[in-house]
Amino acid sequence: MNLFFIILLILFSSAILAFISNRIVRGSSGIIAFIGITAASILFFTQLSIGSTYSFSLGGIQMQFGLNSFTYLFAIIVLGLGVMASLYSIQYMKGKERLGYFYFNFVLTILGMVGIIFSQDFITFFIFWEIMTWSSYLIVIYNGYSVSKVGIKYMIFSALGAYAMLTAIVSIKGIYGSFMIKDAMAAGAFNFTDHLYIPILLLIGFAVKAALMPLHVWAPKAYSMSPMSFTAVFSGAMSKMGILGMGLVLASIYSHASPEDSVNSLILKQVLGWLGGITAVMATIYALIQTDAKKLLAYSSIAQLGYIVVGLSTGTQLGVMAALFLAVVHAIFKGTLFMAAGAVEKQAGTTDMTKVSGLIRKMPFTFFASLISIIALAGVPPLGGFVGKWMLYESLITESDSYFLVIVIFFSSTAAFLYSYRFLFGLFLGQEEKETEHVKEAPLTMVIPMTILALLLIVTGLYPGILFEPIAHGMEYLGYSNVNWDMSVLNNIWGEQTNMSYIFTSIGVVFVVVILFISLKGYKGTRNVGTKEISTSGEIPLEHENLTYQLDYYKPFERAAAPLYKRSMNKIWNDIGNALEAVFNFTRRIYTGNGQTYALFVIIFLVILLIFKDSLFAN
Amino acid sequence: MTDLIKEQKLLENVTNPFKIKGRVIRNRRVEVFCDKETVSSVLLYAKTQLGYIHLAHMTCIDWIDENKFELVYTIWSPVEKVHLFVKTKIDRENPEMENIDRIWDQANTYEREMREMFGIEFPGLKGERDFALEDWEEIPPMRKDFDTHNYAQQTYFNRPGREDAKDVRETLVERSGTEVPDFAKKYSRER
Amino acid sequence: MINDKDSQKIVDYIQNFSRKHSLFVMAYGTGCGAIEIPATMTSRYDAERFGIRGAATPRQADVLLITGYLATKTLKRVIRVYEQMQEPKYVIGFGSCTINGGMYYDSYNTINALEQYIPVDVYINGCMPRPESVISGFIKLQELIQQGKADNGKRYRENLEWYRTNQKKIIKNWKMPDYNW
Amino acid sequence: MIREKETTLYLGPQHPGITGNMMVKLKVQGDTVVSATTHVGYLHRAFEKLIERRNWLNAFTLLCRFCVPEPDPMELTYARAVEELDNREVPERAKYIRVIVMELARLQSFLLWYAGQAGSGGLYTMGQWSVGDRNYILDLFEDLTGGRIYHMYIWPGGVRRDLPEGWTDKVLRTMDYLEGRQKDYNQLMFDNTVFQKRAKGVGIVPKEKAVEWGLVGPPLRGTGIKSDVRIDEPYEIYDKLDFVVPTFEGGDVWARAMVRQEEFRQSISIIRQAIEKMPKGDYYNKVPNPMKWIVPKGQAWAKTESVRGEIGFYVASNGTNKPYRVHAKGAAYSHGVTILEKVLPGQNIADVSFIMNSLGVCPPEIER
Amino acid sequence: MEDLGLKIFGAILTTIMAFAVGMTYGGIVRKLTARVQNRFGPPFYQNFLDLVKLQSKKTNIAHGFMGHTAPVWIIIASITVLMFIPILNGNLWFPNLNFHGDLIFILYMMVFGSLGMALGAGQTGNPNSAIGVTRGLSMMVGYEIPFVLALVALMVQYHTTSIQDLMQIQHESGTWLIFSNPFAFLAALFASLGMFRYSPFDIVGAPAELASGPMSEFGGKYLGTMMTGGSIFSFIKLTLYVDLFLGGAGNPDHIGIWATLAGIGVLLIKTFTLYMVPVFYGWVSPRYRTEQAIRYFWGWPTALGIIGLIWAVY
Repeated sequence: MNLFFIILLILFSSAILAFISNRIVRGSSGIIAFIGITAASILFFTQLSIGSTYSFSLGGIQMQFGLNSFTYLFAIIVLGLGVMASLYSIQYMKGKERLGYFYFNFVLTILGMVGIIFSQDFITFFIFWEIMTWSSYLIVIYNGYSVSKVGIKYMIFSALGAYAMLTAIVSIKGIYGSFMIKDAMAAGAFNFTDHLYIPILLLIGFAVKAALMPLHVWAPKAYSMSPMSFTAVFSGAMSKMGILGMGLVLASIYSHASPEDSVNSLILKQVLGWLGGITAVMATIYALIQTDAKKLLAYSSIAQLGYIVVGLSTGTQLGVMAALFLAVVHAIFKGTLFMAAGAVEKQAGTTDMTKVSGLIRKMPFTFFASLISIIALAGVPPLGGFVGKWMLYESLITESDSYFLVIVIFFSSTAAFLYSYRFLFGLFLGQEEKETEHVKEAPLTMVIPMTILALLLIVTGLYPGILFEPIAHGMEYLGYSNVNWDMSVLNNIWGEQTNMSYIFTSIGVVFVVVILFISLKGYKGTRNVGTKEISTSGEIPLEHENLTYQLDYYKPFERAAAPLYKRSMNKIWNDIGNALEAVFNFTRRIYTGNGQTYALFVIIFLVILLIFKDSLFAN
Repeated sequence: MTDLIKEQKLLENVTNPFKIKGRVIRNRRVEVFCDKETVSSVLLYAKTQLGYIHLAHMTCIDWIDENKFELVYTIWSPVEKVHLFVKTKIDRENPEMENIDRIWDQANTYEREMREMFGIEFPGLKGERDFALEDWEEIPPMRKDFDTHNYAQQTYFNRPGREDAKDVRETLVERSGTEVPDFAKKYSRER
Repeated sequence: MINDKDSQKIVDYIQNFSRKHSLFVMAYGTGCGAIEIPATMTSRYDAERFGIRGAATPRQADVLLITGYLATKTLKRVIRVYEQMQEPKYVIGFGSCTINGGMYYDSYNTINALEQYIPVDVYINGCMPRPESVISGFIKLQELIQQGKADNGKRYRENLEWYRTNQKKIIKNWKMPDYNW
Repeated sequence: MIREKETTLYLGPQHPGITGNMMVKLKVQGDTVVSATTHVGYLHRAFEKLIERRNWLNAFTLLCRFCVPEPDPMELTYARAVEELDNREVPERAKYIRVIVMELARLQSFLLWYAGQAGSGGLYTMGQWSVGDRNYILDLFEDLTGGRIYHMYIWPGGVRRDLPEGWTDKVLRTMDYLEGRQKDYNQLMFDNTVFQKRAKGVGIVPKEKAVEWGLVGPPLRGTGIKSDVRIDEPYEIYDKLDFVVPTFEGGDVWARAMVRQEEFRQSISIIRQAIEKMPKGDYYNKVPNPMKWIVPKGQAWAKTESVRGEIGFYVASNGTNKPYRVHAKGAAYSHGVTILEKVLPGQNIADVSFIMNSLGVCPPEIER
Repeated sequence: MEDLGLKIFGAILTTIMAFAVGMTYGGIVRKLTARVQNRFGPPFYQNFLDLVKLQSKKTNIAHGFMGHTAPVWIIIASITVLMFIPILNGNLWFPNLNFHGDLIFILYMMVFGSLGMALGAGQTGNPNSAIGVTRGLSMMVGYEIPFVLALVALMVQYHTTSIQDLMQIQHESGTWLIFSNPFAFLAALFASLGMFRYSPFDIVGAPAELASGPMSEFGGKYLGTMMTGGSIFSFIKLTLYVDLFLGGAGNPDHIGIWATLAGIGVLLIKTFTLYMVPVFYGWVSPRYRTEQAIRYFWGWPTALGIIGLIWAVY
């Protein structure tokens, strides 16, 4: 049997096992899921080589599994994060209900993503896409179907994306006569010049998963309402599937762009770039008014994906490289942050930043992981986040014509400091209150994945070349020729360089010298005190008075940027959503109303399309 | 002398409806004496009907010989430009007075201070019990029977040579063993 | 070659020199003497030329200026502020009220002798002391600092129990964190 | 007790932003004040109680410490209350001297207010200039009375001593100087767009509620209501002098600042007029033996206009050589507690100290 | 290895010079401020005395790990940025690492210190600190916009992101960038008002409501170390502006002790002149509220920046 099938089978069987085993031994399904995913990953990384393919046919349709250097990059994200998240999940989900249900879908989501990575043709791609979608949908509604309408929003947008994608796929088959992705790429199926609607429909399908404005509405709640161990994968890896798709489409347009296409690609560049830019800005300014840490991170995810889309939309070598680098780094730090938020939720009971504060002494490792990730998120040197940001800016300034996009991105990334600090302050800094006195550091299996990921961020900062290598290969697969990369030197097209090892060295030397100085100087006279010992103008605060600044944290900024807050995409979509809900309520009389039937419906639709494809798309 | 027409008119306006006594002290000064119970209605009447909308001042005098507290409400009309004093006397034992902070918000401050300084209770008064003092355990300090000098002597450390209000110069000079200089004699209070 | 003792002397000299020329005064107008502080700090008298300037929080302050009488309610806050200051810290009693109660000697709410509650380095007498005398008080303090005689944090720490007894005699509701140096 | 959601900010007692030694406990949401509570008592030295132990004249040493930035109106008010009880006439010259002293006190207090208002808004140069210039007025006081801050100059029956030789010329010269300086102040502060942006529309006291809430003095005139003890109930010789009581509409910090700026000019003009019109003659209607001076039984209420508004003294005598009860009411008593608590909610934290300075909150006046 | 030795020597030399210049400038500003305010003022070396005193405090209070390391972050940010900024054009005495970093790096690295400071202030648990930090971060979003617009304009105009190259361009063409793109310079100048945090943009640590803002709980050695970092930072900002707009200092054609001294002299004159702009503005203006300050920066400084960018592109 082929290795591809073995990996998928391992995942599938562990999903089933996880489902069953919870009935037998309570809480064992987490371990089984972890073992299954780890086994699959080990097999993947040790046995599978880039370039291997396996063709088979099903019902007369040619299908192919394979691994190319572009998808390999995403496999790193999915499997790496999958292993970490499932390890983290064991303790995180301990004591919760319906573990079998959760882990079944958890592993299936991983399976779906791995399947997407393996797919070399649109049929399998779409099937696995749907597996991923509906299994993740089932986890989103894990906390209850009707909680905040989160499920229905996710479902509507996923369905929208799926239908768009399906139409495009069928059209491609109809026009170019092949389901193979490679064939479509080679034939220029994604080009705007020939059939404008195909790439647009595909992009809509992928943009839903990447939560691009204006299709992002489902994301904040879906990210924040699912269990955190899943959100780490959801936001870290699954949104990258959208990027994978977009990368395939866009990169192949750019890399095969002939001079005549330039007008189209310019439009695409501008439209998509600005969409990404606006996504980044809007999501950022919404992130900084959130009071729930999980929601803050959710909005932040959307904003970060905005940067990635901007990077992809430039189509230049540096830009795409920046986007892919950011995609990987974002998976790492956002995975860590969601895990950290989960750890706080597990230990302190809530992630509401108006209720929790001062956890730094109680959860030092979680804080450390969050700190590192936040530094990376904010793009502050010397961590991986900075490398990505650097390349993004350099590509926009040096190679693109949209200079004002730089400003928009920069605005969003400066405003990102605000919510980054808010996250750290809200959970870990501030007063240590009585309510959180009992809080202890998260269990070891939760701390280890966070710490490993945080350390990875430092490594990617010092040696971004570790990631540049697979990225360069992936880009070469997409059609870029001779992608340059260096182990720790960042190059732009004008020839300027930024040397990460020099930065690291100077920071390191200064750090050691100064910390020694400040710690040893007057060591005896230095007293470490608690947060209650502060100068409150000479007064002694009463028991019930709150000394942590928590509510309306960035009110002055909100007031200054009031016009930006006025227009909310949510309202427009809510109107549409309300109308759609009415329709769905009607259709629910026909269907039973749960996700499986939805998936069934999609598959039936697919089959119908396939059957009538000749009559539909005959030319 | 100036004629006191508007003052007389005011006096009539206040005394007639409530059947209370009063007098014109001088120009711009009119006082009325009323019962503990009628105070608030007199004040409310003066405020709403006569335009005495400004509560200038409220005070309490401890007439320990009569065993009474005298409460004085001073109100002012920005139009008439006349002060009206509404005076009442209440018992010194378990003193209680009607709370008028629904008529004037700022009366709240005066009443809180009186509660603390004289021990007069105002039922339904908002605000913390501590106004100026903190953790006061003695009898309310502004009462005449509280001896502040004695209390201060017992509670605080006194530097020698400062036992009372007497002139310290002579004591100091005595201590240093020299003659009292002329300037010290000249200004000394106890010649 | 200079030996350790000599080098220690030089270090001490430099430290004391900079300490005396950089006095951050706690911005706490405890009593009515606070009215002469603006005059002392501003253009005619200009205390900043001696390195005297205001500090907003006790963590950054060197000098606690008790400007006049201390009500018992303020005394509690003053103690809190004083304990939050970092050593070396100095206290200047400003005005007659800090020395013997001044004209409030018989008041039930003001303390009479400041040094019974917190250690005092320099007294400035008068009511109110003129800005000139305030500055001369500061110069006296500077002299003491240069001689290494002014460090009341140590005195306070060593005699904490005595001070505490005196303080608790007045402050009935003692709800403050302990001074754990 | 359940922990509050709003953050508690302690503005005082040890705080650079507070106007003296008091505390305003702010509950803030974001940087907006939700509620404010004034806590006083940090300066309570019970001087009303202590006066009951002093004789009628000894009380003056305590009285002038009633509100430190401006001691003279206290002396005058008390002296007038005692004069009313004792039916004591004041010589004409003494009345002129009293007016000059009062207006000088007003000027120096305005200069201090300039510093406070500008300093709480972050304009430190202004404070350095005006407090420096204030010393010139204090010098005049020193020449006149021997004290910089506390004078004990105004006594029942007149003033303590006559004007020194050449003092009036000095006063006039100082007035010329201050008039010139005021142009600088206006350029630095009132013409400054940043200051205007900060001050306009901040800390509004509604006009219809102003009198009822107990607003007096310049803040009241800042709401557009013409009210001043000097014209409502003219004392000393104010009815013989020609001056304008300025009013401004708006009730915000800006209006109050403009009122004060105009009053500064008026005070200079009053002093000039008083010096010009001052008659020669006696300056003191001597009280018998100060130590044994008995004031007849009775109660009296006297009020004057200080820089923060009306100051009233209620004096009761039981016919002995000591006052039976002296109760003082300063403008800050209502400004600092009731009105502050009403005005602050909804304001920005950055404006709290700004508003307090503008309302003229003076803690020793509240708790005495 | 000789090269490394020279580099370390140069790094130490640069740091000491930046520190000394920053501190002295602070002292001179205090003195000048005093003169404007009709005062005599402290001696120009007052800041050094303050620093020594703060460092020789006998007791110190730390509020946990972040509070302890906050000054370290600031020093790291300041010295690292200093290493990547050319002090003198092509001078051997100041051989920094400026060929290994560029403007984007410096832009981001300058935030490093603020972030550390913010975290340290956050851990103290003092509400004043937290409010000060939110004000500071909010204002940063304000002034970064015109600043970045100006920098992007320069980068686009001259097709380089390296400060060294920009300096070289100015040196070779003989025209300062202030003349070739005045709008960008103006935008950056307005941004610098916010960066130096003098009035009217000093709301971060407004004493009238926040005591000392983020620094409320730092005293002794912590405050002293922060002061050191702060003065290095003020030198960095000034040097950056001078390098970008005022032609930098030093002449790569002339190398030697006298040329170096002359270069330093030119640098001091230029930086001091530039420093006087926010200081002058600060003397005569009250402070803006946070949202007013942000709107100020988004008003016509940003418009100027946009004009500058359009100027650069077309």
